[in-house]
Amino acid sequence: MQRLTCAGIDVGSSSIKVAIVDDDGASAQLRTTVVERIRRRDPRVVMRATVDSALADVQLDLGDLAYVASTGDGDVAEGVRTGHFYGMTCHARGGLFLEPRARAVLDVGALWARAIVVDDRSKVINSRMTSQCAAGTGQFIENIARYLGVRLDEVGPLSLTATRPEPVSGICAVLAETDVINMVSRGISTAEILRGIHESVAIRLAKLLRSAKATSPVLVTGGLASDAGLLRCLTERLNEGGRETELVTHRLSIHAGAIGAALWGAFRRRKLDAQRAAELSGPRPPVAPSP
Amino acid sequence: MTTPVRKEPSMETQKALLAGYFSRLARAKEDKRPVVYTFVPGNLAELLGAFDVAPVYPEVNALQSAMRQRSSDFIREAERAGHSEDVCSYVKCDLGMMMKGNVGPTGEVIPPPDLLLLSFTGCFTFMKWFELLRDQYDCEVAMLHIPYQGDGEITDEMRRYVVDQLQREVIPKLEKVAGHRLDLDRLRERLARSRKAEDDLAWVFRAAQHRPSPIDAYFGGVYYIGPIFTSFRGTDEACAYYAELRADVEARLAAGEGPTTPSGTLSDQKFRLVVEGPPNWTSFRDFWKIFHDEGAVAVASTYTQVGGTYERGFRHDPANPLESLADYCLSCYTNLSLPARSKVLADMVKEYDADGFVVHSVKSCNSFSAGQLHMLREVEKLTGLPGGFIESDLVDARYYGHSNIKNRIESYLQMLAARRGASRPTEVRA
Amino acid sequence: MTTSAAPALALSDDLDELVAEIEARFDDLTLSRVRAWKDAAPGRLAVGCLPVLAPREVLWAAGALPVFIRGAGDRIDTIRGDAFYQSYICHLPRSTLELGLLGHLDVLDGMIFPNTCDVIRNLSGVWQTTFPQHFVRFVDPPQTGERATAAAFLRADLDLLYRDLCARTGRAPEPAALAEASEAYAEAARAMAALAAARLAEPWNLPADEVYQLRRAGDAMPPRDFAALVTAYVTAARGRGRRAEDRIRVCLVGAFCEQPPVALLRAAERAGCYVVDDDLTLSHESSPTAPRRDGEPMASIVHAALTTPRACAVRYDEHGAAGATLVERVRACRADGVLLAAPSFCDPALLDQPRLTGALDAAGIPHTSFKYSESSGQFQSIREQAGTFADSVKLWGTA
Amino acid sequence: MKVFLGVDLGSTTSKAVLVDEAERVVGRGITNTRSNYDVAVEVARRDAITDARLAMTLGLVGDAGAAIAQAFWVEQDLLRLERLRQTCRAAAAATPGEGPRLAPTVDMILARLFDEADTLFNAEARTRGSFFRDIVGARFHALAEEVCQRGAIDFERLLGVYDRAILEAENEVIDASFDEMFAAAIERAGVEGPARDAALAAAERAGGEAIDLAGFVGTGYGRARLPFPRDCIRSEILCHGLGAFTMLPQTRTVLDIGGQDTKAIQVDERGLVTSFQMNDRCAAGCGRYLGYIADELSLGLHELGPLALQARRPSRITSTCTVFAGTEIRDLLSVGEKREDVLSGLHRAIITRAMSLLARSGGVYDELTFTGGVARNEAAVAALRDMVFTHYGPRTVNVHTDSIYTGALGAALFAKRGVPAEDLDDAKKECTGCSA
Ligand SMILES: Nc1ncnc2c1ncn2[C@@H]1O[C@H](COP(=O)(O)OP(=O)(O)O)[C@@H](O)[C@H]1O
Ligand SMILES: Nc1ncnc2c1ncn2[C@@H]1O[C@H](COP(=O)(O)OP(=O)(O)O)[C@@H](O)[C@H]1O
Ligand code: SF4
Ligand code: SF4
Ligand code: SF4
Repeated sequence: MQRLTCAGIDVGSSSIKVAIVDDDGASAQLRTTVVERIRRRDPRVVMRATVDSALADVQLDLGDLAYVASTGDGDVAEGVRTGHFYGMTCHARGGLFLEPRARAVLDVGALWARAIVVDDRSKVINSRMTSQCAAGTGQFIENIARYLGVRLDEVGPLSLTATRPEPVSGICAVLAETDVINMVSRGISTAEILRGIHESVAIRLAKLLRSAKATSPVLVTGGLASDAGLLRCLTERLNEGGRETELVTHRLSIHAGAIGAALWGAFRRRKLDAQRAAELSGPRPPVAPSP
Repeated sequence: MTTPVRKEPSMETQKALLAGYFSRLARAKEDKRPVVYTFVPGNLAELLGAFDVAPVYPEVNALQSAMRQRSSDFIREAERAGHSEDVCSYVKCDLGMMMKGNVGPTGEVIPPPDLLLLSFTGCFTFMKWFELLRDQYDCEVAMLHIPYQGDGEITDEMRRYVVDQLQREVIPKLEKVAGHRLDLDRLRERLARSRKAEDDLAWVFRAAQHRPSPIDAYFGGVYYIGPIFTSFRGTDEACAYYAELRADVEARLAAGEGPTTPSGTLSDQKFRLVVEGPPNWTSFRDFWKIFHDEGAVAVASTYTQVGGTYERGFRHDPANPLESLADYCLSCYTNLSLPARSKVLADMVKEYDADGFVVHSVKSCNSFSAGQLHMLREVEKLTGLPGGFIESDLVDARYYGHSNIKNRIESYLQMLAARRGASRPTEVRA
Repeated sequence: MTTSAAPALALSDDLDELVAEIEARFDDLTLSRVRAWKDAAPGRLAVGCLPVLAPREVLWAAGALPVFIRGAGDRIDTIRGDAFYQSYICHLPRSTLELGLLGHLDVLDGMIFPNTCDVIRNLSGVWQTTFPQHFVRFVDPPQTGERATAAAFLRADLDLLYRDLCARTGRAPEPAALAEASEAYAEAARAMAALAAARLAEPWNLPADEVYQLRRAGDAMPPRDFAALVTAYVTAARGRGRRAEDRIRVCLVGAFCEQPPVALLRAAERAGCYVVDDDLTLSHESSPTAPRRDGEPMASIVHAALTTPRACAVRYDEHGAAGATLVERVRACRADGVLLAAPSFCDPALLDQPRLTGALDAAGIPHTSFKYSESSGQFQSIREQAGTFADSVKLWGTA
Repeated sequence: MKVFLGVDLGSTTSKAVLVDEAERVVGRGITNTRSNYDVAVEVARRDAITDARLAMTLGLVGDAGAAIAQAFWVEQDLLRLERLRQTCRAAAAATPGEGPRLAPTVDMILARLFDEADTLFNAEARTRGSFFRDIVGARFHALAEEVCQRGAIDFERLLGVYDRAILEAENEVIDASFDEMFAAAIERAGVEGPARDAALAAAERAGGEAIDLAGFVGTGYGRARLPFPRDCIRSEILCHGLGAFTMLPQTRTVLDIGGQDTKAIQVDERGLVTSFQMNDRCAAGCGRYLGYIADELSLGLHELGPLALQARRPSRITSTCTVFAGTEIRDLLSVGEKREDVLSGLHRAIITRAMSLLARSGGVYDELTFTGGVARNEAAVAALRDMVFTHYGPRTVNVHTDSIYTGALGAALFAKRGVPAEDLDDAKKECTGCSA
């Protein structure tokens, strides 16, 4: 089948991810991935810059792409995108692309966490999303890291060195800060505090997975997939009481959404082309998906 | 303030009764006794007794599981099966227990039902609960609709309606599973025994009018009501237990002693409280201790009225067996309208000369909780006393926040003390 | 008799004007139109009815306009109403009280509380003490199905209600008025059936938010006026000539005592769904031809109440058929899937969900479920969920 | 002078109030509770005593008093700034790899801060309720930004140094002699000649009178952790009720919005609490919410209110969660909503929650007194006035200039009225944090 080059743009609440793939219908190849934090800038501008930087990587122009699919807060990608797919659809697809054995995807981003149960065709079977409370997601960990003066990429490794986690009672992502500051003054090490925070987030995530009836193995995607400390706590939580759940992650986990979007873009492109071909002989098919 | 914990004869008896109940239940199939699941409020113990069927009370299983710290597992199991975090934890605890093999609180298996007797008294969730159970067990269901006293009274129509349902729906279905006809005389005998035990229980509750109160009508009260709210009503065992209980209380009263609590005898009673709402079962002792540590004793409670308003004067009447059962169902506390419930509370505050009242609101139970904040204000108006408000849950440990409840209770009692101090200037400090 | 007069409602046949009229009625939280109706003739009463089963024919026959109260959605800030309820109780009673405390329900002469659940049951007591000027009545329609005992009980209750209301409006409690009221509601129900059929055929012309607001407009309208409005809308909307989009067809199911905000319906449709069937405004959904029994109108009304046409979470599922009924409905409206929505903290609706999803699973019907509150202003997660659901049905087909 | 101490250990600020035997307020102290509770209490307590002594002294000074008072507090802050210089140096040195590059920059910034001391720590900052940390932090931030734009120093790194250093610098009780500081203050204020002599003499006379701490009571969010005996702890509800009632005797309803909790309290005509409701464990609707938003918008806390008051069409903020609200405002701003409109919406959102709590506690009676840190925010006060009027009709809404001290005042009054002397002796033996 013809090879299509497609891009996926995942507009998150803290960062924008762009992936470009080559897809020949039977298999796909990742050409490049780029991530850029928004940091209080205009997301549209960041989006455009991220797309341009990805295109520069592969030396292509926007016009060379067969389909540009947005996901997440897709409105930001208006003017660039061809169509839109929803977050969980994309994380499922991207997740399975990265780890074909996965039967559930846990996407933990800055504000939301989603547990997505998938089948081997990356179809979403069931899903659960956190509600209106940030006490179990990236922003929470980020805040705490800021108070502790720890860089994000140090958070995971530090937490892994902790021996006695310090329980965090204030579950609120904002108020936990007071607890944390108080712990600092009581001389508790940064590592132990972080471990305590990870424990409390892991409890919430484990609950989310349970309520979605997630099956093993679980692939973690989104920004927090690179937080080894959290992953360890979550693994322990999930395997409490002898339940065997394998938790896996991937170097490119944060890009799962963008990769998934790009892959679905290719799929849709083929479908539309087929319809267009049929159009010559048959009646008009329905219009493109409306995001 | 306290002396070491002492065990009284009635406590042992109560424990033995309960243990005996669960082991008899486990043998029900061998003994060829049909098993009937039903609920505590509006339970027809005498009628079931007259048929010699084995009753199962899912709420009792739930609370017993909670006191043994097993409810969290069960609730998690039910949530895993798709039940929402938001709904009544009694239901989830029971369903979870069923999913895990229906092993009861004593470790014995609870047999499946031959009949679900849905006496739909004072709680809408009961109905949903039995819909779920029926899907699982596929057995006969008898539905007894007890009209709510929404407009504040029991009308003749209501009573007639309930009696009609007993005659046309409940009794025929019981006859079918039991394989024999109802013996009205046996029912009457049982009702007469109920009445005797009810007299003793009501006396015990009324003893709290003394100072110091010889009983705790909330935390202690839930033990007292155990037998009479369940399968023992109408039995000789229950009569014996209540006579013994009364003797114990008489002895404490004579000695000027307060109630026995897990943290010792509470004779130095600084606050006399009336309590509205069910207790928390997962941290029952810790919960009790908060009150105990502040020298607070419950002199009356509404929870001890959910399975019969004996302290308020209701008695079974052997002369009119079916009408009496109907009145019993219609008059249970949670079947009362909100203004009527407020009045019960206010009356209790006055009759027991309480210093204040505390509303314990549980997340699970809409029947109790929806409107409790309004009741709080109403009772404040009726009594001129401020009320305290605390929240947790029945059997879901996640919703019991010890320090939060402690903080609120302490603040509330300090507030009572400050008010008292203001009228008696020398005692500013509680 | 005033109630049987031909509709006085002047209706445009222009869709935009009709929609504006519908929205204005939906937004009429102060019930100004009810007041106008009452003022138009002496002796008229208006009585608020909480969900779900209110004896509307009985009210109407007595000369009282039933006004369905379903909370205030996200249209007012709930401030004092919140004082009555803990965080773990659904939102509906709060905003209902808020409406009362703001004086928006002053035009009502009374309130009827049907036994819907413990929250509404207890709300009746709150109402009695908070609004002593209202005539407050609790009605407890038996959940036991149609038994002679149940019918006799309900009959006695409704007879009493009818007599009491007539005493207030000064009418004679005639059976003929009951028959006429039943006929008026049957007419409204026929119009509703036509509305449902039209939406089933062309959901792109009858968007969920409009259809919903139309039905809510009917919450405070005389039945024949409502029928006329529905009929006018259906005709106008069908002529809209929109093109069908690539969306999936869904049934929106829940208890729907507390209503989702309109924005939620929009979010769901924008996320790639057409809502072809829903049970949002349950009380309007009685069958178009109420079964008559031996020509005696009150007996018919009682019979209809005990054999409710539509299964819902707040009615006892006597035959254990809730799941099967839902599956049939989904098939009948050729829906691709089901969105199960329930108000947060609603015991009846939430306890039903596992039973319903079990049946859908067994029938191979895709579904997704979420909770909402009438006042929620954030639809991110609902959009995500409905969108993902639509995506997966689109990409993978129905099974 | 016999005095009674009330300490309110709040989640964000610790307040101390001293009253004399006539129940007059003679001293106030406040600090932020960012770090160590014990230190916070100790700092607040010392500040209150210093304040009392200063007031006593200045009462004898005459005209030059105001200038000396201002200079006095600047002197006090300078001591802490010196500590900060040391901790900053240490923190810079400890930064892996970058130490040598960071140290000169940090030194340079601190030197600038010393230069600006008189304007930084002026009276206005104090009355606005800004703390050392906030004042210095904001300025450090600004200076760091300046420096980083020019050079190759990493902004985040530089701030990291400050964040670590301030924690330590704040966590120390700085011991300074009143007399020395007073002398320095006279110097700084430029008071000379006879005025100078009079001031010195006053200090000597005032110094002669001992400040005798005759009782104390602690309260507040962190009261369980106060190093006080149980008898000397009162629920913050009671203290806020009594404090508000004492400041404004017509008070019947108290709304307190602090950093981590909101309380609605009803008091009777004797100042006794009749009912209360509390909200905690969630930052939505509390002072911390505003703090978070201020951070998000890179504004100072005190700038929020005035800005919000300029709004014409308040935005509708739907997020209940603080963190989500943070993103929501970013979204709203990015679609072109005005900053003041968004802020106004946020303030309304907070007050809406408070209104629910008030309703739950029994309503709003005349008069309503608004206390706690958020009462310093003009926009919050305006929103409250507005909503109280809408829902309850005309009601007087009070905000006392000392409202942040309400809880501590209540506690001091309880100390004065409640704890008999013999108990206090016992208490003193157990109590380490508070022996005067
Ligand atoms: N190395 C890391 N270690 C820990 N957390 C990280 C790391 N990198 C990113 N994160 C977290 O991931 C979140 C962003 O994840 P992402 O999936 O991009 O979210 P969104 O899509 O909502 O923007 C940030 O909140 C950040 O806290
Ligand atoms: N100058 C100010 N302007 C506006 N808001 C302020 C000011 N000072 C403090 N606040 C607000 O007050 C809150 C702290 O209130 P406070 O009553 O001291 O809390 P607590 O008693 O919990 O420590 C802060 O979170 C902040 O939002
Ligand atoms: S607890 Fe904290 S994180 Fe959760 S909703 Fe409240 S403010 Fe947000
Ligand atoms: S809602 Fe209340 S009465 Fe009903 S089952 Fe649950 S706990 Fe029992
Ligand atoms: S939404 Fe549910 S819980 Fe609330 S009143 Fe309606 S049926 Fe009852």
